[in-house]
Amino acid sequence: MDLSRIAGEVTRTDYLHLYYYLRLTRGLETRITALYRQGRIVGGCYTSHGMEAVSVGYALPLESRDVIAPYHRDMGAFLIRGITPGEVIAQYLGKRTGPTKGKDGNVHIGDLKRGVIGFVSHLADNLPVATGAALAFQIRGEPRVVVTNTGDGGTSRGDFHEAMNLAAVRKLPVVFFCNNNQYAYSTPLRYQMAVQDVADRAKAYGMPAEILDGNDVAAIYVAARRAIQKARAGGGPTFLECKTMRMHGHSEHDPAKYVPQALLEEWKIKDPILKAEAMLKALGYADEADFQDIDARAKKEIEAGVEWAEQSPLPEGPETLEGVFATEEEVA
Amino acid sequence: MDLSRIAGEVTRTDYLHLYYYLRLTRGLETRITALYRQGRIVGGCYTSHGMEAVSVGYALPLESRDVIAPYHRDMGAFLIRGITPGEVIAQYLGKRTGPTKGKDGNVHIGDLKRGVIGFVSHLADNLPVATGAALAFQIRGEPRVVVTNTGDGGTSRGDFHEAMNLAAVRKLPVVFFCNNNQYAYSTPLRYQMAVQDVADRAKAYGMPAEILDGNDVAAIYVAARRAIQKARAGGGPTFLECKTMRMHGHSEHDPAKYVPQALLEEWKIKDPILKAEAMLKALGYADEADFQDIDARAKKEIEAGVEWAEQSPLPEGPETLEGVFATEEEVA
Amino acid sequence: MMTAAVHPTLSQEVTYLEAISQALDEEMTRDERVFLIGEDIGAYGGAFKITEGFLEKYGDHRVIDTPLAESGIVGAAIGAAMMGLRPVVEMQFADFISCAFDQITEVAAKNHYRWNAPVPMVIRAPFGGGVHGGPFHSECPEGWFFHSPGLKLVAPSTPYDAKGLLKAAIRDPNPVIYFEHKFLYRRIKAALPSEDYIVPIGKAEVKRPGSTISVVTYGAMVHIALDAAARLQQDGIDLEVIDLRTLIPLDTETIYESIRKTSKAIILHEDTKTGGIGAEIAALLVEECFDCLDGPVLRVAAPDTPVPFSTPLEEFFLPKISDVEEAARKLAAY
Amino acid sequence: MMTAAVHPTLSQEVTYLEAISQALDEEMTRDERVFLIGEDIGAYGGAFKITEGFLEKYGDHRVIDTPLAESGIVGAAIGAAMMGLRPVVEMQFADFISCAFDQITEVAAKNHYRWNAPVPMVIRAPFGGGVHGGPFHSECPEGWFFHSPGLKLVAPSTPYDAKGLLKAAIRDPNPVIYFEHKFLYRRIKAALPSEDYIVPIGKAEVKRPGSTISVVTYGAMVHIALDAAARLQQDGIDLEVIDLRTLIPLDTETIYESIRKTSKAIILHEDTKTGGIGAEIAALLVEECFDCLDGPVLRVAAPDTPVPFSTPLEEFFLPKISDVEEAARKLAAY
Ligand SMILES: Cc1ncc(C[n+]2csc(CCOP(=O)(O)OP(=O)(O)O)c2C)c(N)n1
Ligand SMILES: Cc1ncc(C[n+]2csc(CCOP(=O)(O)OP(=O)(O)O)c2C)c(N)n1
Ligand SMILES: [Mg+2]
Ligand SMILES: [Mg+2]
Repeated sequence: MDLSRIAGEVTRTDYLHLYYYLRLTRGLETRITALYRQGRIVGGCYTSHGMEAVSVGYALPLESRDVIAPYHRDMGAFLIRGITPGEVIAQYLGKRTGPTKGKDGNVHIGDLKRGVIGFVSHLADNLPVATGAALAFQIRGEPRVVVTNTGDGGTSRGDFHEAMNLAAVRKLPVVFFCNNNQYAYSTPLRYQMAVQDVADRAKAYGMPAEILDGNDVAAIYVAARRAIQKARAGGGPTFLECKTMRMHGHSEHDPAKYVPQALLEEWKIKDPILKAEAMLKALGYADEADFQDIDARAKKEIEAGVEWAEQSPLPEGPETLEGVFATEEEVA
Repeated sequence: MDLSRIAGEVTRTDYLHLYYYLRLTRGLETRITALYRQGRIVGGCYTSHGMEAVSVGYALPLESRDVIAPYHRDMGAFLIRGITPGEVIAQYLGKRTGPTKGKDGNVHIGDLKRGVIGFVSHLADNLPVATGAALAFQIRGEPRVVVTNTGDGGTSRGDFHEAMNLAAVRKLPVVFFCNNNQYAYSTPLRYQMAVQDVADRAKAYGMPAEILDGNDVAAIYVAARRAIQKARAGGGPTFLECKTMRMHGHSEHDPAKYVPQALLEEWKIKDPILKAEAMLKALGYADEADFQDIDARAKKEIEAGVEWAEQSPLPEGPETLEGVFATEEEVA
Repeated sequence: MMTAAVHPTLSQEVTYLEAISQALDEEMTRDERVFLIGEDIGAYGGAFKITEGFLEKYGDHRVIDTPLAESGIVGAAIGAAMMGLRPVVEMQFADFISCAFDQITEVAAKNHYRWNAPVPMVIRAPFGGGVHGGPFHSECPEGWFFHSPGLKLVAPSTPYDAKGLLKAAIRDPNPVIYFEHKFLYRRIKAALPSEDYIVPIGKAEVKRPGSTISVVTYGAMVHIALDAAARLQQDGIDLEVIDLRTLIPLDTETIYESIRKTSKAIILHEDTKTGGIGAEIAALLVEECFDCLDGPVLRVAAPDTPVPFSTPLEEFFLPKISDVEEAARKLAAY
Repeated sequence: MMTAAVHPTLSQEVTYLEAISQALDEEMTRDERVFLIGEDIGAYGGAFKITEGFLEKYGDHRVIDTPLAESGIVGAAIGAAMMGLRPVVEMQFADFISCAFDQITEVAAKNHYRWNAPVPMVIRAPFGGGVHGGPFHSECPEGWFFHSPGLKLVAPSTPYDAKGLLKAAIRDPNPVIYFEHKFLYRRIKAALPSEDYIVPIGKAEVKRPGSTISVVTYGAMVHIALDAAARLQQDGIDLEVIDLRTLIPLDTETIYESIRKTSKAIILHEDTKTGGIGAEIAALLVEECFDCLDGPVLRVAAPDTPVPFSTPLEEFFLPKISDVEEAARKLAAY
């Protein structure tokens, strides 16, 4: 997006918010990766390195009663919805203070109170669920919106199709994001689909689609805001493809040798944080000192979180047996 | 398709073949419906009344080693593949002489020797299976093709999506037909999808698509032949939407009151048999007397089949236990 | 063959199918969070006409005709349930539930355990054979879900239970699969209470007290067991017939109590034998009531095959009165 | 904890994981109908690197990297199998098999019964816990398929069986789900015969003869049982450990023979308890061997919950040596 359009569309406050969450996300995931390398993380480790703009961009325009159904590279969205860095680390460490109390791990964070639908590993499974949340809003006539996200790979699953179709047929208030980071684990896009743009998939549903620079947080923010507003106003769903690049392995154990080095180099300079900084400077919204301040603030929050999480208790064995069923009180 | 194009593309012999199978299909299904009304059929009864051109048109261009994965309104294709009217009736009556020996019924006809993949009720389930058969041909470098068919409703299922995508990505030798008869059971197309043409769905896969007059058997035949040739030559899959109308209920027990009478009237005059007759006459390929001859021949075959099927034995109870597993010999 | 148990009542007789419609209707009136979603349930009223007239009465925001996509439908119901609604999904036939298996077992069943999100929804699954449906319109899929922690399963055998259990299921804070037996739809009738009632989830019922052998069963087979009991009575074999009604959570107390009395058990189900619910009940009995067992626990169930189509095959496949009789005589003589 | 049974051999030691690779490699060389299909199995060699180097060796017509779509993959394998090929599907994790459930149970399992079409295919399903995988990377889905007539199920516990059973599965004319336990991949080693061999489907193995109690188990739990046996020996409790190896068709003869000898049985599995395979075995024992049972049949299995993520929870969840010991002591004292 060019400078003048951004200036008109994104206020300084909003852009600084976006920037803050980019840094917080980057910082937190870097910290998690470090913990992982130290062997202190339980299980695997999935990050959004280089793709932070996508979920930061889509989550910020949401209102508090809106809902997200994120996928596994949406750390920014968690943070914006109010999941704290400490909770995220606690989740990664299997602590009882994590949002899932140790029952589930890493990015499988869900919390209805904060409007976060918990991620299911089975990719695309949460897309029909997202349409269902939107259906509830439509049935009750509430001006609430759901935003969901999927990887490029996830769009190959049948549940993607069934969700997109239902959303389009019933004009549901849901916005479908796609983080097209060009790979699904080791599988490059050309083995995943025979179209150039994932956005082409929306044509099968008569759903409007847009292709965005997935590393331009302001562009994503603006497009998300527009699509959310449209959905809120009863205008139906939108599909937004964010073209970006997965800069780390599929998970942190994966050296991703199958990704050409040149591709990584090419995308390294398109880094969303660098891009945001250049923009912020060009707009006169902020300078280096601000960036350092913000980063310091983010780091402090992260370190406090790490400390809190590490001191948090683990669950105890018998808690395994709790919570298979919900109680009357919970749904009263 | 206009007259001069047809004359160039469809020989008299071929057209008479097509016509013969239209009549045979119509005659057979009319007979089955009559048996159903007499309470002599076991279970439900699904017909292709008014849509016979689709499966007759797609099946005739196939070679003997090609394979079809039909759906539940493809009686014409069964007949062209060599399933006899007697076998079809036997299948409907649950006789041991039916292709499934009474294990399954009505249109769940399958026979690997005649290149017919048995229909599975779960709609669209056989689309991935069709791509797999095509994959086998591709792997072995055999010049064989698979043709499969689905209803408009079936295209909403995830398996449709997964099959279309795999076929397109690997350029498999498979042709996807869609019998768009405007309804899925009681559900009109507009509740099924937010696009006007089912063919739009192919865009999600980068798959070429065509829209055909589903009641013009010659047009279907020509388009099928072309798509099959293309697939055989390694040119990949095609999606062919046939616009037609379901002239009976979903199954014979369904009065289909949800279909506007005017729509039925409109399509009644587009009947594929009437259309073929008009064309055959206009082309100078045949006259009324020929039609009557052909119909008489079809009727005779059908009556012989009914007789044979009725005299055929039912399976015996303990046969229930046979055939859960295949033996070594069967796959040697 | 079928005679429904008589319950104290004021209303006129309704079929099992009408009882289901009534439950839906009353719950939709009682609680505006309840809505219906499925294929052909609107203008058409559903393949079995259970929701006939509902679209007119409740409008297309509460009676939602969907595209043909079971996974998408169940997923949508899950999402709506988490947002506070009470979806009731109709599978056109229980057989097609396999298309939604992933959503049911991985999402609906595990959401509360994993992240405390209640999923109060009901999936109505018209199941069972005896209707010439063949392999794909006769299945008993309950065995799969019986082995999926997080789900509740119910399977009524009478109009009374059909209504009361469906209401209980709709009011339950968890995902419940409601197995309604197609064979019973129009074959049994009963007069029902005119006031609101539920049949609590988790409670079996002794349908017929007896002293010789306990027959533990559910669904259409309850009637087979009762018929077998009637036949055996003259020979002094006095069957106690337990209708489970709820499959998960299982009312083990009622089962154990019966076996403590009779010391002998037959488990009867229409579902295939290996790995069926009967296996679990037999295992529980030998685990928990070993000392009071006075003979093997016998299972009468369908053989391990798909449901065949042709009449003689389907008759052979389905458990019959004579199968129960035979097992009972064998066990009585033990 | 893990020591593999030693088999007569000439080759150097290989892990369970390498044994699987070897089986695939040898079968692909032996029979050109065999091909591999799945996600990330080509250039990447699969999530667990089992097919590393296969793409280079066999080419992209026999090592097929697919889009992310389990139902489509299994469906394609079914189609290819019916056309005479021998597909081996890799599920990236067994957990994702739920996405292909419909294709497996409705199409693959029923095709031969319904219309005589053999579906000779293998689905490799890396299953089981103990790897900090949480609810969606630790599942034991075998219970569902155990109740789906038309499928064969195998679950090797050693490198020897891993190789031999995979070869047998590939050569079998039916759909076979091959449950390979992720926890064992790199934790156990054994030297294998250098010549071609198979482990026949349908044959259990007595892994340790004993006289006090029979422990019937499979997969990673075989090692737990053996370790428990070692511990109990000093107390005079002599466990006989039976490794089922094949779950369907079940080798009931070997099980019954053992119980006829010991009169007491424990069934041990990592899968959740209710409706698990242990239920069927217990039911069979009480049905077929009632007279030789000298105590209840006990089941040691995971509780009826999803697999929890956090270490203390997962440890609590998984059946342990001490659980087997406890059950054995209880039963021995019976
Ligand atoms: C149904 C399913 N199949 C397989 C997997 C294993 N898996 C986890 S992530 C992944 C790749 C995802 O690619 P994409 O959707 O593009 O998301 P990305 O990780 O690239 O952001 C795979 C195959 C899964 N989680 N779910
Ligand atoms: C997965 C699945 N869900 C539901 C059904 C029940 N059903 C049978 S046919 C049908 C409508 C099919 O419509 P369409 O695909 O358009 O085919 P048509 O019958 O119109 O030719 C439905 C819903 C089914 N067979 N399979
Ligand atoms: Mg990706
Ligand atoms: Mg249709």
